[in-house]
Amino acid sequence: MSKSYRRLAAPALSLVAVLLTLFHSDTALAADQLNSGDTAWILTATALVLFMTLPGLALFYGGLVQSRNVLSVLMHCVAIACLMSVLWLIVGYSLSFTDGAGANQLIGGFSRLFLDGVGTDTLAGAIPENVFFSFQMTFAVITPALMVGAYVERIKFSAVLILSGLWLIVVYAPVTHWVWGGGWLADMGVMDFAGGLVVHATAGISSLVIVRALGARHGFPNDSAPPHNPGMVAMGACMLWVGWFGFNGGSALAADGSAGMALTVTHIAAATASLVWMMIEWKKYGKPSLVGLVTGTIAGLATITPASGFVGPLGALIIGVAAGFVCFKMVQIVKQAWKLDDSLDVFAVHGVGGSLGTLLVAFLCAPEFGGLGLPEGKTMWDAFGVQAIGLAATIGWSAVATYILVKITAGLTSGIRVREDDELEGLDITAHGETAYRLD
Amino acid sequence: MSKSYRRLAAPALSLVAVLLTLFHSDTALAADQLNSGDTAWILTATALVLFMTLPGLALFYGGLVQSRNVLSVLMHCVAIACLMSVLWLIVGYSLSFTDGAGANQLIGGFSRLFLDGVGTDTLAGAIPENVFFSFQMTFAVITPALMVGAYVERIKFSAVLILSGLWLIVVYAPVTHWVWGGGWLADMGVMDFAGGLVVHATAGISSLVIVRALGARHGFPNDSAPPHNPGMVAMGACMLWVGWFGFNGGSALAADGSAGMALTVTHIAAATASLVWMMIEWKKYGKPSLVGLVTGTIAGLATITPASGFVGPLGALIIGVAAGFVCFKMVQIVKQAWKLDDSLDVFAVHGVGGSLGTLLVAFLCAPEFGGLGLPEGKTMWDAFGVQAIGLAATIGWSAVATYILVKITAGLTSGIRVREDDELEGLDITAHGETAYRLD
Amino acid sequence: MSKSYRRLAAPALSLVAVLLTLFHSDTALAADQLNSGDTAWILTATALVLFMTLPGLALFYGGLVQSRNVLSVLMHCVAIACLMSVLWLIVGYSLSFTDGAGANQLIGGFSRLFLDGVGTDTLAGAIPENVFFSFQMTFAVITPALMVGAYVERIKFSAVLILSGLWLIVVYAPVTHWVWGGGWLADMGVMDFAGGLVVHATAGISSLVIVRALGARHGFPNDSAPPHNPGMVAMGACMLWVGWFGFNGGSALAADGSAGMALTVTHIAAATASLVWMMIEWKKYGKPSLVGLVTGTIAGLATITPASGFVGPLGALIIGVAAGFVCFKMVQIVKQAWKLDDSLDVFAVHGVGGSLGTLLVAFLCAPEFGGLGLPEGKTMWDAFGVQAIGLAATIGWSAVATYILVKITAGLTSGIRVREDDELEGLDITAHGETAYRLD
Amino acid sequence: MKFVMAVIKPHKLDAVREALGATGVEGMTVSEVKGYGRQRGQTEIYRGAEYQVHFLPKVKVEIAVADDKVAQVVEAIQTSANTGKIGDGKVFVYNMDSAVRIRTGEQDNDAL
Amino acid sequence: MKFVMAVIKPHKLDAVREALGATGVEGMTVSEVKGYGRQRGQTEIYRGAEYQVHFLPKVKVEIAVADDKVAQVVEAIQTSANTGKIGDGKVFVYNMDSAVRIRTGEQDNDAL
Amino acid sequence: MKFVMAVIKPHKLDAVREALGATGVEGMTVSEVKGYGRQRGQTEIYRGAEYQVHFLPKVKVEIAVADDKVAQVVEAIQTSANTGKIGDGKVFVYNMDSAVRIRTGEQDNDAL
Ligand SMILES: Nc1ncnc2c1ncn2[C@@H]1O[C@H](COP(=O)(O)OP(=O)(O)O)[C@@H](O)[C@H]1O
Ligand SMILES: Nc1ncnc2c1ncn2[C@@H]1O[C@H](COP(=O)(O)OP(=O)(O)O)[C@@H](O)[C@H]1O
Ligand SMILES: Nc1ncnc2c1ncn2[C@@H]1O[C@H](COP(=O)(O)OP(=O)(O)O)[C@@H](O)[C@H]1O
Repeated sequence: MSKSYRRLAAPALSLVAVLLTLFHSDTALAADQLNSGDTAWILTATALVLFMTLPGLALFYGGLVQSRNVLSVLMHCVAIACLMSVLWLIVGYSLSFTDGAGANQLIGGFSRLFLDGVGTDTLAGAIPENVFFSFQMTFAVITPALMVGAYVERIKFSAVLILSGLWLIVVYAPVTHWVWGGGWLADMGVMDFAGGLVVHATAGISSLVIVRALGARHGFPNDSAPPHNPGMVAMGACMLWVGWFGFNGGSALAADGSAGMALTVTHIAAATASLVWMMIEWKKYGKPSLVGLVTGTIAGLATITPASGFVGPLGALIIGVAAGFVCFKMVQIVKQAWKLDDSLDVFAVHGVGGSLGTLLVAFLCAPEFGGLGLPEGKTMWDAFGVQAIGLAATIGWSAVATYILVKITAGLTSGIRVREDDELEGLDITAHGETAYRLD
Repeated sequence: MSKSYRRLAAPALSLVAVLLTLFHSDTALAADQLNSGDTAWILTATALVLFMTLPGLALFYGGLVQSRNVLSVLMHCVAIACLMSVLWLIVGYSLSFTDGAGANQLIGGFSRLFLDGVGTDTLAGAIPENVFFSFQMTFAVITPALMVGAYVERIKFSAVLILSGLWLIVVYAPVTHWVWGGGWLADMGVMDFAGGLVVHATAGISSLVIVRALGARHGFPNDSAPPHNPGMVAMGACMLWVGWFGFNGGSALAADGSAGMALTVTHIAAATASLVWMMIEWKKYGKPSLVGLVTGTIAGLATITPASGFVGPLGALIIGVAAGFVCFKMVQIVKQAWKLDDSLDVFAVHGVGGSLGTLLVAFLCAPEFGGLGLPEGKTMWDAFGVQAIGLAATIGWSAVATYILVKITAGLTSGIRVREDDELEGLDITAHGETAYRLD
Repeated sequence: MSKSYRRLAAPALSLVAVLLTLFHSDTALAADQLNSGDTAWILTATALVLFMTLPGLALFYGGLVQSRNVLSVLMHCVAIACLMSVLWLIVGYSLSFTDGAGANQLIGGFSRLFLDGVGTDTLAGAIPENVFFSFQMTFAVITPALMVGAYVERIKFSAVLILSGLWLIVVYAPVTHWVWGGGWLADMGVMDFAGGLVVHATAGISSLVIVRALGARHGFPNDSAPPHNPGMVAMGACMLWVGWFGFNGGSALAADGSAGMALTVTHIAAATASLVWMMIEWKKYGKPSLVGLVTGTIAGLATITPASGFVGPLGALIIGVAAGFVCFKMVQIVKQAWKLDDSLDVFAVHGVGGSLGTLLVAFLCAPEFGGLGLPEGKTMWDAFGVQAIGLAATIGWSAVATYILVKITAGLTSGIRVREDDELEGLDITAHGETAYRLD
Repeated sequence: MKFVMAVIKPHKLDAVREALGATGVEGMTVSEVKGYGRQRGQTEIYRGAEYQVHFLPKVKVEIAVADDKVAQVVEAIQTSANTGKIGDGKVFVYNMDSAVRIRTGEQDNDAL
Repeated sequence: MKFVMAVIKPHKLDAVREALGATGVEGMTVSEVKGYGRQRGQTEIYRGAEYQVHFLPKVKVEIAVADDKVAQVVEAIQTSANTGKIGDGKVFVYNMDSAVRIRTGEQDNDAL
Repeated sequence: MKFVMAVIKPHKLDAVREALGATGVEGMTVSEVKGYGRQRGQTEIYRGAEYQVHFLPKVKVEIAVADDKVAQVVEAIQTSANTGKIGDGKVFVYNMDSAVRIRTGEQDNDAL
């Protein structure tokens, strides 16, 4: 492991660092020796998180749109996965996780472009750095892919690629650096175990900005079409759930009780939020729906994400309940009060969920709520202050930067929206020349 | 790890204990130290077993019903997964795996309600207790979900939830305690590596009881509708197969040759039973079907489950052949002779398979059959006696308790069956307000 | 671990041996002690590779055919998986990986029939031999399954079973022994990390031979039907991608930086080739398609396979670009110039990809290209020579042997092709008596 | 010859087929359709948004019959498809000029 | 009574339904069909192979109407389904002998 | 004008389309249907239970033609869809009152 990286490691992986020192003292980290068990788990977690996007998220989103756009949604997700991976190798990882020297509070440096200097024996803590790189890459893949849900059924494919690519570098990499890469939020001790800020808040708020610029789908809100394939939605949600074990459990960067607790609380929050969403629908509409149930699942998962390494089972139950109620409400507010066609509710589920969890963790990590405890000398309100600052900064930067990136993209693609004809005929055939179902 | 738990551990995890002492002496268990490799594997196995239910089993069952009920089946599986998880946290785990003091032969105690007292550094053997908890939770999720196959296409959703919840506590938790949690069957040395009794026999026999109370679907048996989507069935079966590596392989609670052998025999039994089922169909009906092939897979998997840590490859071949023949026959007997609409053959495949494996392991674990051997001084017939007692007790308790629980559920839901109109129109729209396929 | 096996291990697992000594010296291999972390990863990798076939490949292929043949394709894949597993246990593993005594340059021996002599404590390096057996079994499953893509929509099911079974023993086992089992190519130091020769070249060239004997589908090439379900294709491709982490990453047989690098370069090559394929289509046809994008993915994955343990990220980018261009071109040549109905492009994607990677690795493994280096004293051109010999031998043997096996199979099944009527009506109903979609 | 076209509830198809069989009808052609009528469509709610689904699933049955059988056929359909609830469907009858059996070339009544 | 059958572009269905509603039509039956006409089918390219897809997705609307309403109905369809682009579809009108409402047994115009 | 409706075997659609093209027919509308006739349905066996599937997949082709072309069109279908095996299907012909091309408003024979 290069010296610059090691120097960075302690503050950089803030959450990890905290955890490691607090709960992880039983594994030999100090010596910077490879732990094959930890490595095995993070290799697995990498596969699990990739599985979340491919095909989990793709199916989850694909089932929610109309049948004439399902392939375009899958295409968005897969193409984003490919492009983000390559960009992550070229520059994203380096900007996120290396020392940015003078600018280090804000952004990393260029020492790891193309994974330069990383051999098979370069370590990042107790795991190979290439494993850490790949694990983080899967996060960089899913975050822009989450935003697909905001702009489906009407955006140009070229705009998807350009906007996502720019966004990775201008929004995702800096925020990652702030929180996990040794930047200013890490220095303040912000808690974000697996990406409430880095992943869900950035994607959620950016989605709203994109939707405002893009406009609503034809027929919104009165004549929108219902999901074309709720079973596909549920299948995707199940895969997201399973993959999330790697997302949150893997963020411990070790195969130990900390990973186990992250996995446990993740599961409990997901289960609880699902049940809450189901009960709300049952009470309010008379029938609990499958799409509602699994939307609750995703809300629970997004909300527990920042908190997953800090809270206990009781905290997970509370977060699950909060996620169910708050996200359910927000879905309606965005569509009905704000009249924004955030088509698959990226903001209401991911943005709001991730933000909620980011704030709640300040309290729920306290032992009083069964949490794993705050660093010595810190009160809940101290922690809450830091979390709020982190959230405000993340939202602010994501919104402003995305606004500008959308303008740039619109310039490059002569407008990010497809022609109305093409929208009506469907993007599958007009943008990709394909037909989804020939079942006869 | 709390003292009470540790005291319990040896007899409790009977199979594990046996195995560990017999075959596992090379890893440092005695010292109760975290093994990160073992932990990595059980974290992974937890994800794999969750994947079996979500979406594996859901798709397997969903494809077998009519298109107007497919969402209701997915809904059953997902909602059960959520509810069982929460109940497992609240009370199920504690009842199953803690010391029940005076009642310990029959049921565990309350010391682990809400995972009380389990921190990130609490161990269960060489893995964190929270990992053990989560791994076992995925078993508690899939077992009631298996029973979905018995009552699809005609049951009230509220009845599904209530019945499953009660069943977890009244049937699953006690039997788990008897066999794996230090209860009377563990004391007798019953062999059930991964749940032939605990999972498959309980679910299988309970299914029959539910079916008798619920009645057959409209049109059964002459006008039943064929599976609406055999490809979905096969996809689900494949996921079950892959996930079963975690189910059986994970039940070794270690990443070692015992896990490896469990995985190997699991795979061989599944492959063999599939081929047998295929050949029977080919011979009997002239055509081997995909649904038949993968039903054979599941039969093989269920049958090897109790035996997977005790037999060798030869035993797996024998079990595979037996599973194929016996379960095939039972499918016909249940439907044609008994005229019971156990709609997706839960009893014939899981109940019979799990029971068969439970009995066969008494012989096949002997070195003569390539097995890993019985404890010293025990003969095959000794072992068989214990297995038979275990099976009888499991069946007896499951049947009686389920009978009563169905009555209670019927009382609470004013009858567990939907109105005939709703059955004919389909549960997707009538119970959940959704339509599965809008492909045009 | 038995002595004969250990003697074999060094030359046998040539690539592994090389890697282990070069990069893996930090884990205690010498002592032949179980490493639970490595074991955890290979157990996981085994599940991942099985997942590639079941259901990954099955869905990938199933979506590409017409709806009246989709079940037959799933049936082929599942039944092959079952049959190969049993044959692997009986004889395939032994022929591939044991010492063949006098014939050892060409083929292994019989000492491991039915896994004879392998207990739970028998090791293969740092992992249990049963884990190594199972991991390799999943390779033996997917390789004949790859060939399904060549003969879909017109072959007899009985011919599929017989041909695949014979092929495993006559083609796959020997080539595996040559390359990974201590045979003559291993002795020459051929580089094939995860199966460019063993898996992709053998399957690719054999596919062409089968297609020539079988003939084209009715209507080829002018009236072929487009893929019936591109979304299913993409879902399968995503699963293949995720599973490939186990395929290539697991081939390190350890959870370390070598596995991490294999996973990393695998991912980068896949992403790059996908983007290249997409851009070619976009330029050439005006629209980038989902089926094209994910075909690029598979091309990238197949091409990096032999190289994955030897090259660095830069090499992966180069391989990705080469895979995209070359495989795209070959798809057209096979169909348009050679007029061969290799229906799902097994040769052009797997055969050509695997061969390309096998040759490129000779150069790209050099440190100049960011690779991990050649053994001391070897030049790129030395290496290239060996790779070329390995490729020629593999192609030659696969072609000749498959040619003969097809003849034998045709004799046994009175012709391997179904009646034209049955082809037109579709194999789902005529061969398996099933209907794929009843969605109303 | 007449051509009878009926729109019925999907789960009544089996009953109609059997009733027609009883009248001696040996052939029919069936398709999935969506119906709009007095029976209002359903409202589906996904994630809090209401979707008005105007069309309901129905099945269309088409039967070519000899003139003398029309009354009987219509009667059979009407009886067997009846549930007494709104949305039961309609039976329409047209005149048909000619019919051919593709396999044999038989014409008109012989072709049915 | 007449029977009107129209083949239209799928995304025009809502417009047609509303236009028909305005003329007082209370029922119709709709199905997915594939159309072949002057509007040539599309070419789809998969893995470099071109597939000529001859048929395009269309929607068929069937409406039984009383004689005096036919002109109005045809007019409504023609106006609402019109995009001015090739492939807009056709309206066909036939004579219908009789109609029955299955639920009530009402006949002919009463049954529509 | 006449309206020709044919029920054929699915894999004969391409042949019929080409044969019709040769007669100068420029448009048609096609849909998936399920047929019941002398060709008995198939039995599918799942897990040992037999399912009697009464209906077989067929394709319905609808063509509006000018009167003078009817014979030719029927002939073309009958020849091209013929396999000589049971289940080949039927051709039905009705009278049509009028036709309109939605795009242009052209009427009757001009609309076909
Ligand atoms: N005028 C019509 N033309 C064609 N089809 C009609 C017409 N009116 C009704 N239908 C069909 O009949 C079905 C049932 O009609 P509806 O008015 O809902 O109930 P009912 O059959 O009880 O009168 C509709 O869904 C539609 O498919
Ligand atoms: N002669 C015909 N008989 C039946 N349907 C027809 C006929 N001609 C056209 N159609 C239907 O009308 C649709 C539109 O016709 P087309 O010639 O493509 O364009 P336009 O409607 O602008 O004339 C076709 O796709 C087909 O479904
Ligand atoms: N009286 C009928 N009315 C409508 N469709 C019919 C009728 N008789 C047959 N058909 C259609 O024609 C198809 C073929 O008829 P069938 O009796 O099976 O064989 P064949 O065409 O050789 O006489 C049937 O599947 C059905 O779709």
